Amino acid sequence: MWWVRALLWLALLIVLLALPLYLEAQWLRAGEYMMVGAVGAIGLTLLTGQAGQLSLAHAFFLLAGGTAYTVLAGGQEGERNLVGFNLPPLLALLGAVAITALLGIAFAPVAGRLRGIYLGVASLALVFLGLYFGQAAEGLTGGTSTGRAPEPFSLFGFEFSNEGDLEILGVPFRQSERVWYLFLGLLLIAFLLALGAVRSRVGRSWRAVRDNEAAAAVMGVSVARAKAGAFAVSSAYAGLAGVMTVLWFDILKPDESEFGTYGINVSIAFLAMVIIGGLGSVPGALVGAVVVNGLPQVLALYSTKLGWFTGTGEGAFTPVLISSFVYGAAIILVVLFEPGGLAAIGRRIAGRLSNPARGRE
Amino acid sequence: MTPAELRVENVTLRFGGLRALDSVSFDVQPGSLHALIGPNGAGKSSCFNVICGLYRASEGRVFFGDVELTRQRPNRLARLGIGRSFQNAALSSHSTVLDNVMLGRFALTRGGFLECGLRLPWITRTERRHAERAAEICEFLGIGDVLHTPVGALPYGAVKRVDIARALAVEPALLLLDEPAAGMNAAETAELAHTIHEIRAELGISILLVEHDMGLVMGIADRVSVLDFGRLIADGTPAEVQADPEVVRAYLGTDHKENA
Amino acid sequence: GTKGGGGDEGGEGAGGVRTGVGVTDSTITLGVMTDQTGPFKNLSTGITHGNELWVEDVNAQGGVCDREIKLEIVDHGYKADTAKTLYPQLEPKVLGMVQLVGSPVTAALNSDLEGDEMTTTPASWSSELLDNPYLMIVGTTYDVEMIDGLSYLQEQGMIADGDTVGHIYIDGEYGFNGLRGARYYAKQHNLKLREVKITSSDNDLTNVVTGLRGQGVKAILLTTTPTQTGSVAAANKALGLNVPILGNNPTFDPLLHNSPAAGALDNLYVVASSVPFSADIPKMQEVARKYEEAGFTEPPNAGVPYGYAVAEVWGTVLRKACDNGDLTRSGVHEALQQTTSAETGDLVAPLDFSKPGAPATRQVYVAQPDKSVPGGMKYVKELFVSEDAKTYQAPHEG
Amino acid sequence: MLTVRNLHVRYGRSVAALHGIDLDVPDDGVLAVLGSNGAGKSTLLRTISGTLRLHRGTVSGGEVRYGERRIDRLDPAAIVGLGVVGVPEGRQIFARMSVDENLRAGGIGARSAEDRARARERVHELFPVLAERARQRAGLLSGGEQQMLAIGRALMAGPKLLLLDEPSLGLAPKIVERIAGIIREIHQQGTAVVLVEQNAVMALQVADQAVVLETGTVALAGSAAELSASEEVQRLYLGGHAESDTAAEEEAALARRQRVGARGLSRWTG
Amino acid sequence: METFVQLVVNGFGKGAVFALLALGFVVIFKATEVVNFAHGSLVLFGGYLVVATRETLGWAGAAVLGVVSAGVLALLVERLLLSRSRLADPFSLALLTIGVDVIITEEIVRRLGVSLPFIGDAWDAQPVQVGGVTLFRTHLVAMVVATVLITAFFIAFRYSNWGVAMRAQAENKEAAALVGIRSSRVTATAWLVAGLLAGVAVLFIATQDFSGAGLSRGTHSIALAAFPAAILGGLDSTAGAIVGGLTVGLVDALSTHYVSFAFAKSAVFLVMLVVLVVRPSGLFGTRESTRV
Ligand SMILES: Nc1ncnc2c1ncn2[C@@H]1O[C@H](COP(=O)(O)OP(=O)(O)OP(=O)(O)O)[C@@H](O)[C@H]1O
Ligand SMILES: Nc1ncnc2c1ncn2[C@@H]1O[C@H](COP(=O)(O)OP(=O)(O)OP(=O)(O)O)[C@@H](O)[C@H]1O
Ligand SMILES: [Mg+2]
Ligand SMILES: [Mg+2]
Repeated sequence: MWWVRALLWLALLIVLLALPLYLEAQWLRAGEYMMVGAVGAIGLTLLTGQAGQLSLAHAFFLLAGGTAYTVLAGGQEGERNLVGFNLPPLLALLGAVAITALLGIAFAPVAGRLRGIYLGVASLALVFLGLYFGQAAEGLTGGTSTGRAPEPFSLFGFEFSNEGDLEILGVPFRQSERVWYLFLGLLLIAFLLALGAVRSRVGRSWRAVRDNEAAAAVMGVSVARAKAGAFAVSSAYAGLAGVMTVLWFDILKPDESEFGTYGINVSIAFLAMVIIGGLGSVPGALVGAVVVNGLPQVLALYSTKLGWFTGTGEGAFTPVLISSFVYGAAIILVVLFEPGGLAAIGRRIAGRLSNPARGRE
Repeated sequence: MTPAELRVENVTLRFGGLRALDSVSFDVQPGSLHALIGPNGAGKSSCFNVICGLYRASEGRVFFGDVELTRQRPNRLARLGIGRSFQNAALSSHSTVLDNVMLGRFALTRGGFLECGLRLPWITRTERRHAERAAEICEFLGIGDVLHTPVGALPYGAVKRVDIARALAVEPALLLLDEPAAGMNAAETAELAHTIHEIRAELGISILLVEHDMGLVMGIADRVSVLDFGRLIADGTPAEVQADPEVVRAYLGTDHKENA
Repeated sequence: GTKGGGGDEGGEGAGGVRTGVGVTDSTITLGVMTDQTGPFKNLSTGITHGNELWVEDVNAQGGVCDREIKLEIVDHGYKADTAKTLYPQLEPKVLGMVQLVGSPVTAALNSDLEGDEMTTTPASWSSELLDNPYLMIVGTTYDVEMIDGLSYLQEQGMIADGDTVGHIYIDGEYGFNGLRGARYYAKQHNLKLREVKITSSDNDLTNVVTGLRGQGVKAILLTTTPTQTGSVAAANKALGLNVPILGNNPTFDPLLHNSPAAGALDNLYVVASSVPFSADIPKMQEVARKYEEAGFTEPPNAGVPYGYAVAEVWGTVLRKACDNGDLTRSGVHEALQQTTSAETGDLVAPLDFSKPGAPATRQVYVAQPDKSVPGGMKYVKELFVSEDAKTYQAPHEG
Repeated sequence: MLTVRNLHVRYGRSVAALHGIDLDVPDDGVLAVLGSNGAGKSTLLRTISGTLRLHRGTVSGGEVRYGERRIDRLDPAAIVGLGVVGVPEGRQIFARMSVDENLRAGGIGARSAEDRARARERVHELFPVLAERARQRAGLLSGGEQQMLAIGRALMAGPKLLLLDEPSLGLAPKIVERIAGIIREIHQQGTAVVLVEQNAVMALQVADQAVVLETGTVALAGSAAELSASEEVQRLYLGGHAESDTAAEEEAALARRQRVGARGLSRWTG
Repeated sequence: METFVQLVVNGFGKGAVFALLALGFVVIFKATEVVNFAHGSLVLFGGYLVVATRETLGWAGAAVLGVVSAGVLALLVERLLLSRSRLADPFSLALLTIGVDVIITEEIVRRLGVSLPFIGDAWDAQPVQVGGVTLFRTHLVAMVVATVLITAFFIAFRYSNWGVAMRAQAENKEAAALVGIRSSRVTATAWLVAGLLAGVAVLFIATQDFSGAGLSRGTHSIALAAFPAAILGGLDSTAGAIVGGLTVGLVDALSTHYVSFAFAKSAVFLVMLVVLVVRPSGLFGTRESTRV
């Protein structure tokens, strides 16, 4: 019954394609933010779920990717000593992905020596280094004081911004609508690539290394290379998510403290997405991203719309606070009742649809 | 692949003060079924680990044909045509049987993240072909009906067979089996003996076997090497070895006739 | 059908005034994007209450342009991502924003604000922001505060040309802008400036002060959070350094009087262009009385008069726009640039918004902590401008 | 006296591993449990020792009693407290702890420090290698040494009923003999034993009673001698061991072919 | 020189508190292999109760109450949540603690409102001068308390079965159950103890001398800053907690002055990274080693 599943995916895709015609800009923004999360989460689920390497460095690669894009696509600004290469945005995006992949490989020798939580905390070091360089390397990032505006993305002359008039079915296509399609495209590519890799020898080598390095080696897998490969792929995903982040914010602004757009909280949020979705599951990562990145946004939008939690003043239950509670509770509930993550539920449903579970995991 | 000769030459392996292997030498003739036996802790698995490059020999060398194995990285082994099963199975328990066995095909296939991710036509084609072969191997070992079951849910005996299937999936010229019959009853052991026979007969490969089930060893081995405390104490045909008083003392024990 | 189809492009409203987004015949809606959950909730809450008090007052007097003023308040919890999605929801409802808290938030929304011609008052006084003509900074900027403050110290004989002084600043828009002022003054007066960059989340500055003591500083300048100010003051005393400490407006919070650092605040001088809650001026006393009557539970801070003053300025601008017959966003922007003297009853120095890129005022007060007065600070010097501040050129000026 | 009545056990929702097992092990008895892979032998021991829950298994019917106490609802530690101690399948030593610490952990359930010291002495006597390697990381021991450690660890608690799940797994013939001796000895000192074994020769030698499990039910039961003589046990569990007995082997191979309908394996031609 | 001495003194003083925090991580990790991300919220909770009750109970009474309640809360978290998901791996459980952490922290920060209460009344901001060096009383008391507690733990781990039982059941629940270890009791005790330690730690953290700030979200972040301390020493080592804590304190103090404040945090992590590259399980941690 594979075609049932294929039809469901297709239906989802069509809905996603049609949404910009119906949703207001703020909802599109929220959706785009979920897509940013999804791309990053797919990367992390490959690294942590498939290859068994716990990483809290995701936020660092996000910053690296965002910075790389901004620098590659941006212009030289003498007055502020900003470095820029004026590359076409597509090239800059690919460059950013490549650069973050290389950074991932550079960290791989360290990562290769460490295991479990030791690797997790060690990778946290990158986030702090990122914080430091974001502040120190003002020529690249623009510094924490003002940040730096990224070149809007454009493809063959078509700008993903408010430039030019475009109207489809009576709906003016402005930045929010255009960026939606850009992100959807990027997510689709990221998703399919990951799915393909997981089901092939590459994914198999990652899982082998995760479960038993010696056995993996004897079967012909170079453990160091497989680990480095997973790190590179995962950082490339994070780098792409970083590019999307700066495009979404319309600004690259390094954080002022370790809690921010590229801080530990973000690394932890990615981890939460991956676990909520089910470690190692690529579709699960999508669901995780919707929950973690989407929930606060949607809750905030809804509550102001419906006039919930309008308390001001001290000790009020604001939407931001409520969404933190829901986020926390979601994590607890998933681990309590479905340690395999939401993907396990999905798999059970799918299992009922089509009998023999396909060899995956 | 015509099997080459495996030569273990004066291999010594030290762990701190402990000599797990003490200047051990023996040859595995092409196409033969060679058993390596000895008491617990004698160094049999360690010897396998040296051959596979998982342990670095402190002294001595191991050759497979012209290739010096002791200078190879472990992941080269599969490409040289050496497959191995493990004493503790060492499988991915969450993954399915087929997925575990397909790992054995790793060295026989190509393609990195992008090629596999894009599912280029040639990737899918080879993937399918290799999956068919993996299924065939599983079928041969009697685990064809659990291809899509996670290994963790299988009983011990089936798990051991998955491990052997994975080793066979490498398409080895030399197969190293570490206690394949452990945890099997007499009938299952006999079945396994037959399977091993068949593997050698039909594939024409060499097999090096570590096993404590003397019925199995003496029944099918062409030649037997005996280790004790890391030293080689006997090397010969099953009959010779069984008669060796040193081997009886160190390994078989007095009433082995009935017991074995 | 799709969401497309006829946006209201504005038009002629009641009283012959052109209107647009956020304005109906009976109401004018202004936005507040604030932090009620995150690290800046103290100050933000004060500002919001100040805004609310003014709205009550003005509506009691019949509103502006025959319309009632309404506030649309949303909390972003100091999270730029939340703010970024909330903004498009808020944007179609409001004429402008009387409050926008958080420098990462302001940065993330900067281009949207410019694109939507949304006149906005950020709760930030960095002159770096002035390159966006739609940002209305009520009060002087951090750099100017520092220059005025340093000249006060020198005038009082606490520092002299050629001295070494330390400046502890938070990395980011706020700290860096203060540092800009300190650097300028140091250059004019040959001071040796020891710069220490810190992050907003690290509060224990004992080691920093230990270091400054080793370098023999004669004064410590701060562009920090109130908590960090407390740490510096405490360490200044504990380590026996005992030099004057100069901080600008956001460095002080009356809560410091309840902290262990309370006994070490006597060396602290605060420069600001808006008055402390305790200020002895009629308008402030009126606001303070109203604050009490409104029954807010939070202890008041300098955010309250500031929030009130900002709203007052908005009142001035809106009335001008009304007089011009144009209550659209561009009308408001135009009115803002025509505002050469916004009066706030001395809650804030008189303001002049007609020179884009330049601070609206360069006058400051100097105050010192005093536990006995409400608001926790008392004046030591009335509004003044130093010579150096007059000649200083802000980054986007001219 | 251990009594098992009409025991049903499931794993998760779908796998029924035991359906209706009945067993008795007297306080001075040794019961051998035979059966092929997946018959439910380990499941039986897990149920008695209370560790079933750790495998997501549940008792869906019947009961297990030790003496007067019903123990199928007790937690494992309480069961150990009653003197029922198990050696799990596949060793499960504490790999990261030293050999000595493993034994110490085994002694936690012991009554007194004296008992503990005596037990340790005895374990060292039985398995000298454990004394030699006292400080070594247990995970680095050879497979057989780990098995010895697992048995030694259980003995540290001074059991009254010992549950052994394939103790001879991976042990050299000489050691298997020794284990058989140990079981006899333990038994003589008044400890009852439930012995799950693939090595039927050894198991039937030391046991006085025996059962054969097949797919979750008791297929055969009786005294060890009776079972040794039964044809089916001969064929399936004792048969293939004689070196020359290729007939049994052939038969088994034939059975396999019929079972899986497999062809042989041909060479891979790429 | 004077500056250097003062910095070292400051560093060790803070290090003592980091060691206490690190010990909290170590106890739970030893017993369950779970990294407790909720430690920061336990710290906050203990502190909050001190603040909430000191008007009525007096400082000492409130302090005792705070410490005990933090312990009880930890115990509840273990009993009500973690023990119910026994089949989840340590990894997922660590994530579960993140969920717990978010909820407790947000609620307490909400309750604190705009106040930033300090709670080291008995010793805070009363420095002692010795020669040219300022000794902060908070640091001194913390050092004494940390030394006493950590020594006690060291002895308990070494000479009682508690330590063995902990590690055994952390490594293999089934095998531990089979030797009669009540793993639920061991884990519950570990959590209780970790909670108590968190409660003690906050008495030093929410002070002018240590963190420069009262009870607030920042208090919570500081508990996170003890992470590198625990890792650097080795997550399952008591001695590691001390060495890790002191190292973090010292590196932080020295790099603040000699490199830059902004770099200090990175410096702590860099030192940790270097240690890990050389010793992948921290200075005193048990090495992972497996064989086939
Ligand atoms: N990585 C290691 N570190 C330390 N000692 C080791 C290591 N690997 C093996 N040993 C020791 O070397 C000796 C030989 O072990 P090995 O596993 O080779 O024995 P074996 O012959 O396979 O025994 P068995 O039949 O019980 O599996 C044992 O005493 C073991 O403790
Ligand atoms: N954790 C588990 N989850 C699901 N099914 C299980 C689990 N453990 C065992 N089973 C199933 O229960 C049945 C009985 O298994 P059990 O392990 O008791 O067999 P056994 O007789 O001990 O076999 P072996 O000789 O291979 O050890 C088998 O079909 C097995 O697949
Ligand atoms: Mg072995
Ligand atoms: Mg079993």
